[in-house]
Amino acid sequence: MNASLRSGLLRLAPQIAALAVILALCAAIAPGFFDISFANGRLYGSLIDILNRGAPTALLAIGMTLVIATKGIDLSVGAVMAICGATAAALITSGYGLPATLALTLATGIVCGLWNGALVAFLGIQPIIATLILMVAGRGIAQLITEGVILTFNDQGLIFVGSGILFGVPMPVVLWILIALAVGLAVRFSALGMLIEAVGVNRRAAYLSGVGTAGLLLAVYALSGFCAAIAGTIAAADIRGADANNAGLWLELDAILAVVIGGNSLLGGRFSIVGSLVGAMIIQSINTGILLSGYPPEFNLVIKAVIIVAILVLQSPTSRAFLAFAWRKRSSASQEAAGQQPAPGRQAS
Amino acid sequence: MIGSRYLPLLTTLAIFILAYALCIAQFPNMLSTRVLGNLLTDNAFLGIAAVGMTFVILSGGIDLSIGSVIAFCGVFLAVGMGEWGIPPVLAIVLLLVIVTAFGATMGAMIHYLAMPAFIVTLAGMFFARGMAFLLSTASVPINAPLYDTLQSLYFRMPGGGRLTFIGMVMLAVFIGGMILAHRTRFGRNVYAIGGNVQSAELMGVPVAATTIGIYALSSFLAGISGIVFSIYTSAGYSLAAVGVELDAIAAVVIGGTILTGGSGFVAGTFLGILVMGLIQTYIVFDGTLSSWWTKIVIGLLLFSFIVLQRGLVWFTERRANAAAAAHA
Amino acid sequence: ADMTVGFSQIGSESGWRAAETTLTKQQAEERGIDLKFADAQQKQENQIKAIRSFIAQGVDAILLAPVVATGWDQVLEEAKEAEIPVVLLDRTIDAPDDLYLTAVTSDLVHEGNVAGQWLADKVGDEQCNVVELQGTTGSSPAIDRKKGFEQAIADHDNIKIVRSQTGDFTRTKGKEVMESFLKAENGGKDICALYAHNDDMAVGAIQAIKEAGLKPGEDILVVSIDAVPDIFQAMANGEANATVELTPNMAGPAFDALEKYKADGTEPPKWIQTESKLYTQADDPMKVYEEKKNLGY
Amino acid sequence: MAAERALLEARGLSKYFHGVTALDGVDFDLHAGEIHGLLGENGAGKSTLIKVLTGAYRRDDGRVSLDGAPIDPRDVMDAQSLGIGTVYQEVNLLPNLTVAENLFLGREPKRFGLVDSRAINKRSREILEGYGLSIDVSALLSTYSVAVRQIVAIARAVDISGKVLILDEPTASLDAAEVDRLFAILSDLKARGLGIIFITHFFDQVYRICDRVTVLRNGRLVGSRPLESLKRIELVSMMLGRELESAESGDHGRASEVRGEVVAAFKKVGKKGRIAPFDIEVRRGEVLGIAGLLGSGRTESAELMFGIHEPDTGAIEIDGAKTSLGSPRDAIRKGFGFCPEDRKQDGIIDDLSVRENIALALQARRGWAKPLSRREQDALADRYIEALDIRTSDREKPIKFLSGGNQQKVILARWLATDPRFLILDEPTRGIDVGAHAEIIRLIEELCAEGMALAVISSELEELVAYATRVRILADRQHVAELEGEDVSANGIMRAIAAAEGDNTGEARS
Ligand SMILES: Nc1ncnc2c1ncn2[C@@H]1O[C@H](COP(=O)(O)OP(=O)(O)OP(=O)(O)O)[C@@H](O)[C@H]1O
Ligand SMILES: Nc1ncnc2c1ncn2[C@@H]1O[C@H](COP(=O)(O)OP(=O)(O)OP(=O)(O)O)[C@@H](O)[C@H]1O
Ligand SMILES: [Mg+2]
Ligand SMILES: [Mg+2]
Repeated sequence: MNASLRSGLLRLAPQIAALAVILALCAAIAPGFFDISFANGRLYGSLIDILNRGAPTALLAIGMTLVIATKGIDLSVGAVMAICGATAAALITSGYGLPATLALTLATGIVCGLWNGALVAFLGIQPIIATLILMVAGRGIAQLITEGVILTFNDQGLIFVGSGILFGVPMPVVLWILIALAVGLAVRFSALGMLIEAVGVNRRAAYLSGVGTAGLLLAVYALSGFCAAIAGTIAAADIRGADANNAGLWLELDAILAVVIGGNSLLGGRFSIVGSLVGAMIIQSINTGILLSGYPPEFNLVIKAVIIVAILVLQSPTSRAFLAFAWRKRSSASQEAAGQQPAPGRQAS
Repeated sequence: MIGSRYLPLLTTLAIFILAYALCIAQFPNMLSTRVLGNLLTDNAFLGIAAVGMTFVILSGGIDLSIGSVIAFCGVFLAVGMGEWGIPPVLAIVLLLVIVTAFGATMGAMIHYLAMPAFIVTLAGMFFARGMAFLLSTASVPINAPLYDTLQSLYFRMPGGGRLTFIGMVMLAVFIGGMILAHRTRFGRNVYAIGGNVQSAELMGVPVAATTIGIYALSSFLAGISGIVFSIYTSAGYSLAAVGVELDAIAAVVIGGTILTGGSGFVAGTFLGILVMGLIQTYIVFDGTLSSWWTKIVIGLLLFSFIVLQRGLVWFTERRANAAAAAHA
Repeated sequence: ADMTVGFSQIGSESGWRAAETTLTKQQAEERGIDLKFADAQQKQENQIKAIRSFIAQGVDAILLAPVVATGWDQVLEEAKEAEIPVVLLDRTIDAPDDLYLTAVTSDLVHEGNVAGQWLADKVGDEQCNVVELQGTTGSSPAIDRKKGFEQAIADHDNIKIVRSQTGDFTRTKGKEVMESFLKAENGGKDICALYAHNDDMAVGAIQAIKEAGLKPGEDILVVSIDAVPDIFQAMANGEANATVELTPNMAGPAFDALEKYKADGTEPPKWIQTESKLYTQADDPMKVYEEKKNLGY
Repeated sequence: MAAERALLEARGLSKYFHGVTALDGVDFDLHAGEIHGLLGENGAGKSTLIKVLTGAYRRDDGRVSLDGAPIDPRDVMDAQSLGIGTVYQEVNLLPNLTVAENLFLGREPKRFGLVDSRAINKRSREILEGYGLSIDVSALLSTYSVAVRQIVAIARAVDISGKVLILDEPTASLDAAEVDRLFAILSDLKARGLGIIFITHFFDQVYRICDRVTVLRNGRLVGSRPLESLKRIELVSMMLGRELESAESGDHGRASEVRGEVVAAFKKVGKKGRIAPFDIEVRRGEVLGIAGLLGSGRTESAELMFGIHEPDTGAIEIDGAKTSLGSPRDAIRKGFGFCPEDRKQDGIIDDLSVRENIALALQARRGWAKPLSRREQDALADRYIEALDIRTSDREKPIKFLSGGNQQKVILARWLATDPRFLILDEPTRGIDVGAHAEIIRLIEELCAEGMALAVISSELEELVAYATRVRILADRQHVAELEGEDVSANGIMRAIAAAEGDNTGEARS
């Protein structure tokens, strides 16, 4: 366990290093960036803001990681956020209680996910197109629910679930960490992780080995919908209203980016949820850093693009191999200098 | 046997004709050269960009940057010809060099750094639009005589429809694209890479050069598309053409090209463009849909279209199989 | 009059625009006009397509709420050739004015100006650091409302914009960006006023200010534009100070002009300017809220 | 011969993959006008050697020269332009292109600067006719069987090679007639002065066609010897580094054994367009051999028996009770196993480790909620790595880094781990070396003795004869005969196939 933890951390070293560098840059721009204080029963500080504001991306990234592990992609999550936010607002304002509202909202997210999953698993539609359909139509459905207006609500319960404070920590942070833990543990302590990876690498071979591929695909897309539902609820509670047009707009791209920055391959297979979460935090740190920097908004996109490219170049397989090669050269040079030992592999047999 | 290769293409054609017939039954006005002319003119920039996207998707990749590149082109031309005073032709040439180099850079990153195209071109999408913002945030009109000339170039068809210059550019790009895809070594290599990169490499396909070429081509065509778009609107605007990449992908896929690469036709993309244009025209002719129903209906039509296409392909293949069995 | 009118709307990106759509449909219905509605999903190309389709369909007139100022010459010429009058709604365009019948709009620069003027009057000679929440980068309201506001405070050396970021016209971004403003400006203690390019961002920002432990409307003055119902509620609670109205009823005057023109060829003036009325806490915000509540915002 | 300068000469070639030494200072000479066999166990480094020679991998050490001039092909294109044509081990053509496009990819004839499709099709037809293949060359390659694809790959390599032709297990999917035709062509090329490298696990073929052999073991050169003076038994021990213990024993009184109870019975099971209705009964402790020509419907039958396709006629009985098989999952739950023929597409999960690949089917059967603990998985993997002698540096190595034959063993292990009652093996020994071949045959006999029911599809008749209790004969997608007892012999099977094919002369076979 310890060894696998260590190897996991080693694998995520580039991501963690990138996050550290970006945070350091932020601190250089904004003095007091690392300060965390406790007042009015909650924690304050830019780091807390990053954790809090990054919640929707992080949540989406959890579901997206598993979808991508199956060699899929889910473009609809932003729209599903809007649908679920609208559902929650509509239900709570028309007098349903909090438990019913939450249950129905989550169910809505899951249904959206199942729809995507069914298109992929049963109709064999390519994931990008299957989910594009809901991406286009979903925002319309959300607007249908809100009738085009920002549906505001004042239910303290719903607001608390989405943006309250629990033990000094903002609810969104609590939620994404809890869900990440739950999903991460569920996937690693059951066989789901391995089966999902098998489906992602070679769906046909997995099917022939008796893996319930259709069920797994459904489950994975449903989870993605579920995560989007929570993210949508958070987004709505944050502004005490459901904004069908803008909730989660283009957030699917951020989520995919988070997954990839987290070191996961878009071709499916091996995945790391922790990696994706680090990726989500990297993206949010960039966003927050840009806001704190005070540059005019015209620069936002260019800065973001340049930083992302830099991170991706550094962690691309090629530059990794190059770095490893350079490192090995150095260490083997020092080894040879030390004792002139032949490399172990050559001597065997 | 030969039929099965063209099956998705034929299916799309059949569905388009059927759908058009249904539209005409409901709105007789839709059978006019005006509507046909509009279909070409209004979708010219999308069609040109979609040709580039076809090559990218045939090779198993994806290019999310084209919408931003189109916006960048408009702003560059407007600012270049206006503020900086570059002569129009020079500005256009310069622009095409810049965007082609931009595409080639993305291709090189995809190949040499083994990074997924989705992410490289996503960063490219941010970058190109960001550069457009840096040039100008406001929309800038273009007042070049060249533009007036190009805009006034059109054939008038009987019935008042116009076959415009940009419509013709699109048709030319499609023809060029078909030749490039099916009659050149580059085209073959694109299909080969889309089929299986490892195999292609073992068969001696120059994977690096081809990959770079594909993304350079896509950006180049996005550049042409940007020029066409600037002719279409006589302006450059950094917020223009948001999400065009998704429309282009949808058109390519509707046209029967498989997203995993290696199979499809440029001509199919043309049909895809017509289908998407038809959907939009229909919605406008109907004119009763609210904003949200518009989105839902576009989604539903996309869905039924894809399902219909899959169903037809599946059904025909099954029949072909059964026929073969009966024959044996 | 039995008239078919095509209406090319930008989209439904904000509550204000939804209200405009609703009011346009209501107005058309009241007058027995057959309205063909086309939503462009924020894309100019879709608007151009829609106009071409309207022409092909042979409508009697076209209403256009242009997403951007440039790029309309060609398609409007086609409309003119087909003898279909075009009326612009809520934004003007860069095109020769013989291409359209009239434009029913407010003056975006003027709106910013009114907001700036209000702030200048309010703070008098006191030093005042303003933070600005811009609209979507590159959109004409963002550019013009910024310009108008800056013009109004240009002569007041005591008023200074210290931070300006885009909040994309949305509540979420308004809140998030305001949070960062507060962080960057000494927990908000150095901020005297917030100017938001629309009410939605202001509403989001108000929450951020409250969550940071400050009182919006007192510790930080809040002025914004649009006059959507929710901002009146905030004003009633003392959390917002002023808003400049942008009326969603652009279609009323437009249809009036069209009907007259169709009846006897009366050319309306080229610009029918709507009022940019300033509302403050003194204007009985709750009453206005009740009035506006059901207009489809 | 020794005085003659070598056409292709390699000295001290080495190649390492993250800590694995795949080639270790290998010397290799190929002369003009010779067919040179390259032999070795699975994972010995044969494929790696030719990939290094042809620039598909960069070598880590060593020199190569062609015609005395040093060469360093950077990629396959380079090698092709030097006149080296290669068929790599896994059929590596592009199924999404037409046959003709595959043949001429990268060297299309042009007319007016454009690719001349007409010329390509015409030339392709001519080339393939030389191989006795008259097929529609403008149809996609994916519409043809593995055998046809392999011939196309060979034809392409031959057409490219001006000096050197390299074939890595080209005959794995070919039947006897096709092998004969290939050999005729090779002899022809040899006479024209080409140097040919030929990799195979079939000793008969080595002795039939090769002039000289080079043997690799564990990435090192064991030796290079002319074949005339080399006895089979010597060759085997060169490869294995030891004597082959038990040759394939011929005695297993199949008729005398008591017949076990019926595990599964397929009654009039068939599917339109795929396979005519057939009856099969499989019994405990019995191996049912399935023989037929390529494309005769063997795989299709297996797919029906494993629930991959649902039959549209007939009934299935398991332990006497009527059931249906809706999916492989269903079949596995009922104790079936199926080791597919196309290991690359249907078998390996290439990014996953050897351990996970072995545990997969068992895990899938237990369901996701009952995971095998890491310890159990490790034990399982170690057991089969040991039992099947899978050559891998450790059980965590991704399976894609294993040699072809070793991948095959891992897939076999996956199914053995589920301890099935009825196991279907489709070409289980394809691409497997002599040593492992003998082991797999022994394994099949053992499983059978333990009471498992097996159905084995194989194109190697001797092998079928060695373990099959009964042999089912297929032709033209029909089950035409069954041999039992005395009749089970290579000759008997061949006669039965010939008779059946004679009956069905109507269909031209590609
Ligand atoms: N890309 C790779 N990465 C890591 N190890 C590899 C790679 N390719 C081959 N190997 C290792 O190199 C060794 C030699 O493999 P190779 O494929 O050359 O064997 P082979 O002799 O062709 O075997 P077979 O008869 O099974 O095809 C094997 O141990 C294999 O695991
Ligand atoms: N004439 C043909 N045209 C197209 N495909 C064919 C033809 N003949 C055979 N095939 C292919 O071969 C298969 C026929 O049967 P099957 O695969 O069961 O044969 P098999 O006896 O197992 O031979 P193999 O050893 O090649 O697998 C079909 O799936 C089909 O793809
Ligand atoms: Mg090999
Ligand atoms: Mg077979």
